[in-house]
Amino acid sequence: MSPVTVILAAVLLPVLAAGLVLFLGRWPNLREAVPIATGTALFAMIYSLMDVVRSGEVVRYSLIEVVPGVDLALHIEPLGVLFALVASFLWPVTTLYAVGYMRGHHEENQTRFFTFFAISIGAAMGVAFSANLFTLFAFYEVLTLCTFPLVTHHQTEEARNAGRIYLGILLTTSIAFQLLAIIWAWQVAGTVDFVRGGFLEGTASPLVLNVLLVLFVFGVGKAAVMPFHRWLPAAMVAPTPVSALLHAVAVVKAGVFTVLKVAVYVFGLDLMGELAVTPWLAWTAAATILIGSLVAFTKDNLKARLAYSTISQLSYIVLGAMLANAYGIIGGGMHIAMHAFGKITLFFAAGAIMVAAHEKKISRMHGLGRTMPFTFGAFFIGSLSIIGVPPAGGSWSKWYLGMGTMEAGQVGLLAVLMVSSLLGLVYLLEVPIRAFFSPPPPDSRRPDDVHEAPLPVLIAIGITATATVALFVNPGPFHELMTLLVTP
Amino acid sequence: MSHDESLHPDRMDGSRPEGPPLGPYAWWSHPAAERPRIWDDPANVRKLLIGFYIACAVLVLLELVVDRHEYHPWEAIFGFHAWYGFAACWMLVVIAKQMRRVLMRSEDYYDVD
Amino acid sequence: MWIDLPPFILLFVGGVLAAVTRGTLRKSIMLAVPILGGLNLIGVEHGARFQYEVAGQTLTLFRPDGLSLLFGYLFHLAAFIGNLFALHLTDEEGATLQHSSALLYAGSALGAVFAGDLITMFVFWELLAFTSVFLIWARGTERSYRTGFRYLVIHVLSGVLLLSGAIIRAQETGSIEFGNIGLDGSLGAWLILISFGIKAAFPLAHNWLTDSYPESTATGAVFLSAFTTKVAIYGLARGYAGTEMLVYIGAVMTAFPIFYAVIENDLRRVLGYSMINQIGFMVTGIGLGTALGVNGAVAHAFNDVIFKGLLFMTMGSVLRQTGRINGSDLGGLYKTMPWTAAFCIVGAASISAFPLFSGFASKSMVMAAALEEGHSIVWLVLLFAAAGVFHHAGIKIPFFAFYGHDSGIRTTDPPKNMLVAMGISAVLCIVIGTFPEQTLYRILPFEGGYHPYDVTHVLTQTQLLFFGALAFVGLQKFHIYPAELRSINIDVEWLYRWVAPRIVGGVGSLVSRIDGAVRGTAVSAARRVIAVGSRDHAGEGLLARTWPTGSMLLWVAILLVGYITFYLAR
Amino acid sequence: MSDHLPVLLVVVPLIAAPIAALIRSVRLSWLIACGASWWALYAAWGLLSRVRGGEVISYALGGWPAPYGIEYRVDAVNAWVILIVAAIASVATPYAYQSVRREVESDRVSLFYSAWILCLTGLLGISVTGDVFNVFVFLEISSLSAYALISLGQDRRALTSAYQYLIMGSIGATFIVIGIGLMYIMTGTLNMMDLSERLPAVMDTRAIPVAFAFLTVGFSLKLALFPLHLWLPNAYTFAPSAVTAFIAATATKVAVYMMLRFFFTVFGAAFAFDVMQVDLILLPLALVAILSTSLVAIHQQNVKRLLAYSSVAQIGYMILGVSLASVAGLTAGLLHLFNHALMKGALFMAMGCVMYRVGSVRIDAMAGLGKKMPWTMAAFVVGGLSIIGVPLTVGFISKWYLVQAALAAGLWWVAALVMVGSLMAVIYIWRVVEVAYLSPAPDGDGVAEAPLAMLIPLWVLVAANVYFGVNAGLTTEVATRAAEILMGVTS
Repeated sequence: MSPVTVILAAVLLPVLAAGLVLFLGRWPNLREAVPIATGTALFAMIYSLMDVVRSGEVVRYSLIEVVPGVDLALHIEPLGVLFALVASFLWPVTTLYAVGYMRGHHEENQTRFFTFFAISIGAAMGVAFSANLFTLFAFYEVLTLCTFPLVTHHQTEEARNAGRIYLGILLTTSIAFQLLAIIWAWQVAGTVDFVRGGFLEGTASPLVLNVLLVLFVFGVGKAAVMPFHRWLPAAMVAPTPVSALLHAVAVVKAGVFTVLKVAVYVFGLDLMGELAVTPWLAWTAAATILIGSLVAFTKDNLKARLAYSTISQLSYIVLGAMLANAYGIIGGGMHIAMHAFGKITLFFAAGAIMVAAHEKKISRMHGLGRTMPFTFGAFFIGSLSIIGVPPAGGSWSKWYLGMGTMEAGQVGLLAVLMVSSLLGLVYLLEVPIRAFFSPPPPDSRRPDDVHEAPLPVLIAIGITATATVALFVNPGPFHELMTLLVTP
Repeated sequence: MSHDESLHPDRMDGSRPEGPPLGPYAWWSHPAAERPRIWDDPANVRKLLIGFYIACAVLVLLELVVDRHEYHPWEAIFGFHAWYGFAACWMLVVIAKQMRRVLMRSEDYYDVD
Repeated sequence: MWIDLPPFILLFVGGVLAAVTRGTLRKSIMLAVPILGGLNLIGVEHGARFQYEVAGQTLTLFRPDGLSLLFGYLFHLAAFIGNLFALHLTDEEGATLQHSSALLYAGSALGAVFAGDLITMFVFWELLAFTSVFLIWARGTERSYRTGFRYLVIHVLSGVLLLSGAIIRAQETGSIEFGNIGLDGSLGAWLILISFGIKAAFPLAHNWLTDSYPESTATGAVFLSAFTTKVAIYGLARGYAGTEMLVYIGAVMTAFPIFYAVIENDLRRVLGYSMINQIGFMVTGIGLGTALGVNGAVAHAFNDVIFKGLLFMTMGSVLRQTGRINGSDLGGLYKTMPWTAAFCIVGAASISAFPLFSGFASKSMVMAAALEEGHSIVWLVLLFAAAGVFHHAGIKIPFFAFYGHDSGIRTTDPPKNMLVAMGISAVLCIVIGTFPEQTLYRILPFEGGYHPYDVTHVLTQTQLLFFGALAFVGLQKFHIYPAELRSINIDVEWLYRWVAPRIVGGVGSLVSRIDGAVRGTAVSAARRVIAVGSRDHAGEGLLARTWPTGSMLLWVAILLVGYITFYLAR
Repeated sequence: MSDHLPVLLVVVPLIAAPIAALIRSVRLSWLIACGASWWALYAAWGLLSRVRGGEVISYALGGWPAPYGIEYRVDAVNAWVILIVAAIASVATPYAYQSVRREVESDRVSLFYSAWILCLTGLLGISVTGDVFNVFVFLEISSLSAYALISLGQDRRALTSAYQYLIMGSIGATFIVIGIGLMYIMTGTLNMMDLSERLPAVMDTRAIPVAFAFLTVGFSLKLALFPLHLWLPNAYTFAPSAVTAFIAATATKVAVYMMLRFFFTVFGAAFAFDVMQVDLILLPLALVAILSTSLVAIHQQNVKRLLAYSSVAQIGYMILGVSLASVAGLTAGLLHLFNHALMKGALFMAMGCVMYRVGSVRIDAMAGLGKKMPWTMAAFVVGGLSIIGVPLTVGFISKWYLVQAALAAGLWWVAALVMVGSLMAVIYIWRVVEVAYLSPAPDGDGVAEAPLAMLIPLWVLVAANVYFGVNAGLTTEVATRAAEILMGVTS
């Protein structure tokens, strides 16, 4: 299969799968087999792109010229392949999980759910492979919109408010800042095509370029840099597989991916390093890292805690981009994958607890570990990755991010990374350890029939938890891709 | 672990010293129900102590007999290690006892929020 | 050596197997794994190998040499004794968790001492914390939960400092090799030293040890005492031998904990303080940096694992058999736990460095090295500490637990496996103490003979200890000796267990109040803006209402006049 | 025949109108209306393909040459506007059939179509003619028929709204005719090209600036520039749904065209912007229009009224582009002329479907429609996204050019305000979407999907929204060409 076919298929297959899901709505087993099969095939196809990336061959495919000089186009480059690999691997796994979760939880409108789920993946693929800012922005917005029905799945008043915040922040930032920045970039540079090393250098005054960088960073609301993070905890009203999708796979990763892509392909690391605003943005990300962790401490609702943890972790990647050096980019890019596997494990576990024991609050999970050892064990492993300690993949991205901070001469930022690890340690590990070693709350009248979640849920958790550890032993293609990205 | 049910404190007498509950393998004794052990007899303790005092004296006096290397000038002082050891331990305890005034807290000091 | 593999692999495999097997099979695994691993190390070829390319880094997983091999043997031995001691555990006591984490913990320690680079070191450094903490949590009490978390936070802090240091060194030197580092003024070297220092329980960073070991399970404390601090000693010996600062740090470490030990009630915590004191001797030896000093340090580390393990085993037995561990609650146990009492005395004699017991053979090396290097004051401090440790670990522990006032508690000696484990340790203490040159000295990393048994040495040491004991007798007789009281003593941990929570609480509530006020202001400001906007734009507002035609016309006229005026007035 | 296209464009509908009125059959008069609008589309396309390359068609009506007779003059600018009008008409007319049957009393339907065709004729005539007085004549034709169409609305208030529109529209027309008169007095000609040649000689007189002022106010009234938009919301709200869709998508566009034609062709950009500095008035008013009326739209409860206010805001975008007085700005304005017609047409048609089934277009009446009328509401969502300016829709293309033009002029704050306007659009569109999809539907009201005859035209427009959003090559090319002609730049 030619590389162009693969990237076209990457975008179209999920959408076709969505159509098929809609069509097969009446036969749940068949309906859910579609995304799993498609996702697996997709992953295999995208993996085959590794060779293209290794060869350094330039593959660009223009679908259509939208306005003169701006086309809807896809291309293949390492960062995009990394993101696509992560998303296409986790899509079938999440679907498998969702099968167990949605049925176990007796959710309604499952067909609609799986349909939009598949479309979201298609949009994420579009983001991953987009060849210019316009295409990226288009898929970015499509992703925002087609996750909206997922966030508001329950159609309650709460869901409606959450949907408002979700859409409000994501659209506001993307239109008011990101789009403005994109058009501005086009205005000064006459192009929006991604070029390794960037295309903005020397096109405008430093002031304008500084402003542009700020607009880009805050315009990518999906990266949840404070103060534009509120959508993320709000979106927690969604069913847990959606939270997993939003926080680990598609949405947030599309955000930080965009930030990295802008750093490498729009500004270029050299220019980034020269701009006065870059360190300030790095510190903004650092502040987000710390504040996010601190807020996570105060949350008793497990999903809310995970949401703030995500906010904090995303800024690792933004920070990596703002370090403006190769290590930072490698670390940031690898963290896309590492955080994805770790955090999705955590969300899977949180959902499993909801399905099996109907508990959302951490303080009410004490003692549950004995009945759900597998789930909480996986939670423990996922936590290790987020904290960034062995034997979990998060260690590698932390290593490279740390190298990046030192390359940038910012010991303070290194300290922030380390402090954040310690904070993560406490607020994440509290959950499984309390579950294993503390007695159940005195007033809890847990039914005796609480046991582990349905099998598909457990399989999914097992896959991601194993992957988290495997990525420590061998971070595999992710490190290779990022190295290819920064090696000229 | 076998333990004699008849000696269980709840059946022997109601009094027990303060403290946390005993572990599963322990019980309380009724002194009258046991045969006396070696250190229950104060005479034995006294014998031990006397032997100990003699040993101490012998150890110091040995210095007169034995040719001892001196690695440090202070070691030239007669019985240096003996009195240093004695003074060190005495001082240690006296100072530590005074430290209690500042450092001692109730057992649940950290548990109270 | 039959199979050339990094030693941690076998123990990790054992740890996993221990988690999935039960009964006799598991017991066999628990005993066989350390034995096989230890035997496999015999005759191992020196030199770095098992280099593993990952994420652009070359990791060296196995680097046996004189220094690391000594620790390698030691850790296998400790794992064997510890496993034997814990072999009786039942599932209700969390056998699976404890067995599994014990083997993984031992494996991590082996991984760390055989690590050839800083990243591998970091990996096992963190694993040490994450595998061992379960031995604390397995106690299952609220207190052990909290203690375990403090333990974990401090050790992960140590880990991230090591990582930061490694990152900085990698940036500065371009290499992640772990060799002699030394304090060269670079931030990286300092961070790594602090990291090691935390794990080695340097003063001010020592409290995790006395906080957590007493809260671990009866059998878990044996493992805890064996590995973590010894890996740190290994790290210091490898990276910072001859760093003069360590001489003084070590001296302080020997001296200050004994004051605490005297007034401490929890006997396992007393052991914790005495452990810091013993580590002090090792740190001093490493700081001296001479062959004798470093040999003495690692030899003492070797012995400490055995005799401190023995003491923790005896106290663990007491805890298991009586459910109590406070000096104020115990006494007179020699009557029903004679074997345990005897083993305890052997351990006490060893830690006190009585001639013919193991401590004597190693502690005197460090003290001799201090004198050789002309550190008179340090030598006096060490001498003081040597007397002091006898006072609390050598006398206080056995006296208050097994003799002294009869508490009335009756029990029995612990199960056979525990007795055998203690017996093996006791025998080792005596054998090494009696024949050091035939046993321990052979595996020391550096050349240079040392002969502990000369008349002067034996005599002076015996004098020191006997007169220390005399002081104890005198203090008891005159009722000066402080009674064991049901109490705790505040230490450095007061800062993070009492002061910090209150500061955080205060700052937190202040921040949340400010946050609330800012948010409130922002929301009400936004409301006001919306209200102002809505006044004219909503419902029948100025700009939203349906205007009468006449008013519209008026507007048109005004606009027209405006335009014309504007145009003509240009 | 193609030589006579300019006149046939107008004459065919002009003849069709009375026929439609005379045939008292609903179906036949509708068919005639369809035929007329499709003919117009055919002719418009023919004209556009001829002038795309830069050619200018000059057609002397009745054979009288230019300065004496009436000249129909077609270049890229008006061919573009003609295409917009014709295209919308040819979609809206088929749509009207069902909608009108429901909303207009049956004995008036053939009159309705007659007025419909007349209105179309007027709009086409304004666009095609090169004679300023002829502009006024066609303006009156279109306006009067529009008043009639609006007054046919079901609601009682339709009549008062139409009346108000009539007063205001007439004033606007009057002002325009005053302006034209003044120019005629000063130059003695009514032909646009002649005027543009003769006006410079008399620029310094007081009469010309006064004429310019009258024209400015007149056009502003007709195109509903803030604050002269007050007639518009009610007219759009209470008119029959099909009328709203048609007029909203065309009438104001043609008014914008008139303004462009007078400012740029007749007076010349130099006079209008450098001498008269009309941009100093237009730019602030455009910005206020965008922000203020969007805010009003946010507060509306009636969705048609909401969309009406949104239209005023969107006109602000067009005028903003014009006021930049650059090729880029004009391109943006002209693009939005077309794009806004597509999106607002689609949105009003969707509301027509709702009106047809539910009988109300208040927001609370939308509850649960996402499920009951999935195609209609999906169309509304796409149209709404287009208004917001989401990529892959035409709204995005407009915004892209407009912001770029503002940035090129160094007006970054204007660019930012344009974005703010988009965000306000998010709010008012999403209020509707939220209710339609997230509120539970009232039980058992038997609301079903709109008839296919309405859905197909609606979805044609929706498809156009997406098609021209993804492939904007044609639209940008023509808009740029038109802008260049207006600015007098030759490429």
